[in-house]
Amino acid sequence: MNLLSILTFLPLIAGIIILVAPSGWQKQFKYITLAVTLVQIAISGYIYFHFDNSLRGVDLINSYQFKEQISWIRLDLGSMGKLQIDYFLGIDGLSVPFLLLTSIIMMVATISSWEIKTNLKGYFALFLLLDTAIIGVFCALDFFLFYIFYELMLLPLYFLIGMWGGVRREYAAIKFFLYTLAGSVFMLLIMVGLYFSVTDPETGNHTFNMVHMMNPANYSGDSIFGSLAQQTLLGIPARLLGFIILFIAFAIKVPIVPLHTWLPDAHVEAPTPVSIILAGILLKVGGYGILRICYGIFPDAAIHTSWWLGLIGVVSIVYGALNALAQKDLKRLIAYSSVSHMGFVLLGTASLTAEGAAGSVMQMISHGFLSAMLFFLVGIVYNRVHDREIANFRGLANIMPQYTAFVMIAFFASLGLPGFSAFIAEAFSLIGAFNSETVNGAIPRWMAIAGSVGILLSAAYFLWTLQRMFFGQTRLMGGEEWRTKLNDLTMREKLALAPLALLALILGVFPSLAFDKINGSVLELIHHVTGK
Amino acid sequence: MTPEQIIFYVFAALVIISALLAVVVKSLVRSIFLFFVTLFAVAGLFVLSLGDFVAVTQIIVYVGGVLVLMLFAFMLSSKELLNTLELVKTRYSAVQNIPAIVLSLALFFILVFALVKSNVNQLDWINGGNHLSVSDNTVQIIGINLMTNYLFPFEVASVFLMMALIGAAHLARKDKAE
Amino acid sequence: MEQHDIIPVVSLLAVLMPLLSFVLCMFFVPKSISGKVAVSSIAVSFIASCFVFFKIWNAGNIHIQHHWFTLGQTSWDVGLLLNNLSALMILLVSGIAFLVHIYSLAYMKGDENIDRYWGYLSLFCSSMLGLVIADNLLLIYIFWELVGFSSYLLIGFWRTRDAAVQANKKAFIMNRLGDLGFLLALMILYSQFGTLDIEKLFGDGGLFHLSQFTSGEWIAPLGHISYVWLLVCGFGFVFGALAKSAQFPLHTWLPDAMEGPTAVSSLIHAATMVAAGVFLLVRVSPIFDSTVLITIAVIGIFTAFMASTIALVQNDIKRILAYSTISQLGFMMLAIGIGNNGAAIFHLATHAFFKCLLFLCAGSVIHEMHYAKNKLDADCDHQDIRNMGGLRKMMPLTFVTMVIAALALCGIPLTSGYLSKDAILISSFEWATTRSFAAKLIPYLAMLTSWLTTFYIARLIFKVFYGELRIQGDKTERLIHEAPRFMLMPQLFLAVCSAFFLFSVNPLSYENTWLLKVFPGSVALERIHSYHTVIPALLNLFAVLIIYFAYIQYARKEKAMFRENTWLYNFALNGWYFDEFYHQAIVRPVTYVSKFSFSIDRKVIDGLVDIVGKSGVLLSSIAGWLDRKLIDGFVNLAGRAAAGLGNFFRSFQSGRIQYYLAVMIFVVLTFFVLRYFSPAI
Amino acid sequence: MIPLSNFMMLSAALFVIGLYAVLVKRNVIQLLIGIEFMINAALINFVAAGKSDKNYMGGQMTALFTIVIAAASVAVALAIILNVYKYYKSIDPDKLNKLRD
Repeated sequence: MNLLSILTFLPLIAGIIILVAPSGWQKQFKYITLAVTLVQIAISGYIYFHFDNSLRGVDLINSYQFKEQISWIRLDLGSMGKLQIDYFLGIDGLSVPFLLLTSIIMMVATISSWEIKTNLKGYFALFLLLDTAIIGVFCALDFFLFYIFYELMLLPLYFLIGMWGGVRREYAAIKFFLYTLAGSVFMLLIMVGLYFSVTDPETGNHTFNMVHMMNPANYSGDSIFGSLAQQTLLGIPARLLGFIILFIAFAIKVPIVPLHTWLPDAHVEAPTPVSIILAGILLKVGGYGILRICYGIFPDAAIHTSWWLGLIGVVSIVYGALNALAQKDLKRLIAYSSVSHMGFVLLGTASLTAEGAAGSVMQMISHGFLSAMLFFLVGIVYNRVHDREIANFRGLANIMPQYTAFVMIAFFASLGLPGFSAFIAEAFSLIGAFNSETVNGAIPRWMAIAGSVGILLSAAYFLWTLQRMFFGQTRLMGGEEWRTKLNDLTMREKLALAPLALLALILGVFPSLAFDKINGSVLELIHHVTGK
Repeated sequence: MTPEQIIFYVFAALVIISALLAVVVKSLVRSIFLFFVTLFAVAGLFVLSLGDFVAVTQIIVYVGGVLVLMLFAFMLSSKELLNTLELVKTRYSAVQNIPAIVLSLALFFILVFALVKSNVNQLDWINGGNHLSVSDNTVQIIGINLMTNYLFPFEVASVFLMMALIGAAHLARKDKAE
Repeated sequence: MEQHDIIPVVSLLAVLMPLLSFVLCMFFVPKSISGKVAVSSIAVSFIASCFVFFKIWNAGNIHIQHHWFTLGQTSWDVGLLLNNLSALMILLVSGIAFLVHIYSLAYMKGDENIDRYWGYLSLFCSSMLGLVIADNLLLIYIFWELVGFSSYLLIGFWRTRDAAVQANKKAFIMNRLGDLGFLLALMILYSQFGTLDIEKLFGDGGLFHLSQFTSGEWIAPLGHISYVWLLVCGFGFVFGALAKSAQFPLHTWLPDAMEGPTAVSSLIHAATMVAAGVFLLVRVSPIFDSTVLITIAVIGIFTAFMASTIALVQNDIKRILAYSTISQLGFMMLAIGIGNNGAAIFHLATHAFFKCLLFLCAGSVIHEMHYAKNKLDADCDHQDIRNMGGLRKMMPLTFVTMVIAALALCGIPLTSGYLSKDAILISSFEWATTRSFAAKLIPYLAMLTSWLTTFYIARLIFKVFYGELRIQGDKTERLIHEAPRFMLMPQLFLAVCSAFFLFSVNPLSYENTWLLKVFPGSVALERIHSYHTVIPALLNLFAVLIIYFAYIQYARKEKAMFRENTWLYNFALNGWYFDEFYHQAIVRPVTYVSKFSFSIDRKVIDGLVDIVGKSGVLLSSIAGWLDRKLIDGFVNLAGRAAAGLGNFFRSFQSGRIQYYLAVMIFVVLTFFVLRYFSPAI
Repeated sequence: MIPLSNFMMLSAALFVIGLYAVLVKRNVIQLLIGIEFMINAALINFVAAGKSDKNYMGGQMTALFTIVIAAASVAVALAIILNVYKYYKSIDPDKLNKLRD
């Protein structure tokens, strides 16, 4: 049985078991989920270390690894040929790190779910469904299958935020759902357009297979997205329009600045474990989508629009950082800092250089660990005193020393202190962005300089928060009652935080752990897009 | 103008004026007497058009029978009706007089128009030979026809009259049953 | 392993020992023995660096590398580069660190989270040592930020004091600002040469020398961009150095950094970290062209002059020394600016010794004053020199060592300071002879600054050690007594190092110091003999006069020569109002812009989304109303019309027979009319 | 000889007057009088036209029968009117509208 399929559908089976199990076993649900996530870590770890670095993957179909291709839907549509949809899973350098990242974040989220008290059965079933959807998104190579998993992700998240969230949870849940759905609906159109333009070389009928969509040979001459036909839709060349629509669909997930307003609301209202998953993995789906689908299927459009992508990246970095500086709520501050850090991802990808792209993938991985850790830390304070206002706390270091130690590690790691993974990621994204003018002229040099201002601003708001909340004399809004409640970290919390901090440190000191896996695919992607 | 035409015009004028007055006058008694005058004028016209037996029948049956009946009905039915009629003008009449007049005149013009269009005098059976002359003994012809050609209507008429008689008697009896 | 392989391993050992002690002190070792662990580790690394120094000095470079990670096509390596500069620096840093560790044993005794202190101090030492021997610029950048981070931790060590917490945030952000420049310079070099390895770039056969500069273009192996980028790269490195060495635009964090323990200030903010900026500039000096050098010189001299004027009026003993550090670093920048790297490094070395000594003595004085203050529980600032006085009788040894250090600072003959300061001054005069008039101004300004230096250090000495103790409360019994043994030993050792013999046999001429012979001046300065005698003589003559003048002024309290609250006095007291200026010009606008952008985010973008939502709702309600009114409307209308019609006709059947007759006749009539008048029927 | 059209013109006028009476009169008896006028108008036509039919005297024979039936009908009508009067206490045709919807 193919490892990827096991990895994908194990949580689903566990979810069904939980649904079927009598609610008397409520206590055991969280342990079942924990077991599932641990098994997932084992599998993805095995996959990660047995991944052959030399195989490149991006647009060469036979160099994908752990492939599983079964014909799933074969309908004879008479005149329109046969409908061919395959159950096609496979991974390459771009998606393998995300598998490991997802399983680790899921494990941490499970540990943080100890705080959930109400209707556990529903919660853990949705949690595992979400887990399946995310792993599926990263492994799917058939566009139809990808779309199914992509939409499947929304449903559990909507309920998780909507039912277990904070005060304005319905508003946040609806806003999140509609925002993402609006993006993905148009993606459906492009998918169908692509389906009708691409023919599978072996079977001769249309196909959803993404890898076939990547090489121009499979496009039939007069098709809508065919590169020779140069068809135009609404005055814009069809391929460029396709790229833009797909980019918008994934940009909403990244999120880029104009389309980001769902993120602070969704994060502030979501319960801690959900916002860990939301920040840890969901934002990466957007970045991964841009790399795999937008850049893979429409490389020519990618070159034309790289300037705009770079600009959006820079704006996201600076705008996100400025907003974070102005926040009063700690969780909202971290949400905006995620927007700013994801701006580096966009800047790196837009540079179309090896350093830039590898830096952006590294940034996604490191941001995954760090933002999960940050949200977990905010969750710790929130569970104890149900308040996240920065102004209400002062001098926490004296009463919660270990907590402060972890917060300092998290803050300094995410503001890019060398020795942690974020520094390597951000430095190489910027170096790639700066370098791109000599290599392929994708984005101008000033964007790298403007982007580096983001590092300074992130230092500013993180240190300012650290100074206001943690240092100085202890003065708490809740006074004596809060002081008793604000006890230091429990073993469980340390168990969740320690791996994340260690991973951020290890990736920072030995980046080769991640870069060796990514290099092959990144070079292939750059070659595929720019031809260099 | 031959004397015949003069008499005709006199009788015609008499008919029209008495009819109009009978209709226009408010009180019932006056209209009944004017009705009486109209009937006599019509009888005169019958005589003028050689229908002397019909004229006589008219006078006897119509004037004697119908008019008298009406007088009785009038007297039995409405003492107070007489005075109420004078007192109050009914709030609304079924049809305003003006539309009735318009309607009647329109009908009159239509009839006249039809008459003129069909120019009846030149009809062949009118000008044909078979014309009644003054000297013929109309009562004899009527008697013969009555017993030969029109025997069936004659019998039916008698049965009809008997039926009417019973009906009227039944209606007008002092009804104890209801 | 034969001779040649041991040295890198030993130098690696020197770097890693403090790191090991950091990990031990922070997590594993109990509080009580953390001090011993830290001191022993720095001792080991000091011995190792001595060994390395004697092996490397004047004996060729060693450069070993190890693969770190490959990214795209380029593979990034991590390695050690041991040449004269790094050997000297590694010795200097570990030596002073060792002394300060011994000093802190006594100074920080009894602090409740002492283990954290030792941990942070070891982290600083390891990152500083790493910085010094790193072989590629990226590694230097990493250690550069780690040094900034550990100084952040140490400044904010007493984290319950708000001033300390403000100071360390400010220090880190300013350093981070400088690091942006450094990063930009890295990016330029990488995009031009594809590597950041110092040896490959600036080594004798290095890539940098292959690039040509023709007609405003910078043609390099990987690409050619406009010449401006070379300037930008140069200025990037300079900007980084300015932040780290607290030079003119980014110097305001150093005086605030005095919130940290004095031992920390002495090690970090006097000798080592601030020197890192100068070290970096010397490391990448080939990249600077003439304009960049000129700016370095100008910034250096301006900072020196500005800092010395501010130091004149400060009352806090540590702030005076902080500003004096800034001023001396200004001199080093000047030396680099005029191309005499050797003089800069020489001054760096001597300055490290006597400035660290000054801080240690100040630390002892503060230690004793603090002790006295607690005994008298007088609530005066124990660091304010106006409360001190007449300590020479109570703390003789500290007095002697401080005077030696002060003499070295002023550059009086027989001290190491004299040699290094004269080196700089004389070469600046030689440099100025060939330059334009404006450039000639610089050496004279340098001379004026050194006189100011003499005055403020004399003021400090006389105020602290002469006259009588001005602290409130009864001063009857002996309050102040000599500093503890552990504090005195380092002071004495440093006093010895401040003398001339450590550097050159002849106390009066700096030419034949062993240190200078190794560093060739990058710009050939022909030697004008006359300067070598006239300038030192002139300089010292006035210096002695100033000392005497200060003696009258402060020791014997003749008459207050300077009025206190003149405009100039306040201007200097508040550090030329730079702090307020930065706060108004940068901090407030940035926070304002961020609030503004957040309000935009909330109102405009969120507003837009909500408007879309509301308009959706509005549209649906309109559609609902429309649906009700129009479509239903028609249906009801038809119903009502039928009813209306029905009513209308119903009135016909009103039971009035005459009415019926009229209608019948009307119908017959219309039939006849149609029959006759309309041809159709 | 008086042409037939004169007689017809006269009968038309009489018919119209009778019609007017039927439409306007508030009293049922006057209404009957109107009906009688209309019948007489018809008689005039019959007799005037019957003049030219020597053999069968159709015109005059019909006239006779009409007079007879008219008389019978008036008798029945008046009996009805009496009953109506007893019931309605009025013989104004407008009041007699029980048959209204």
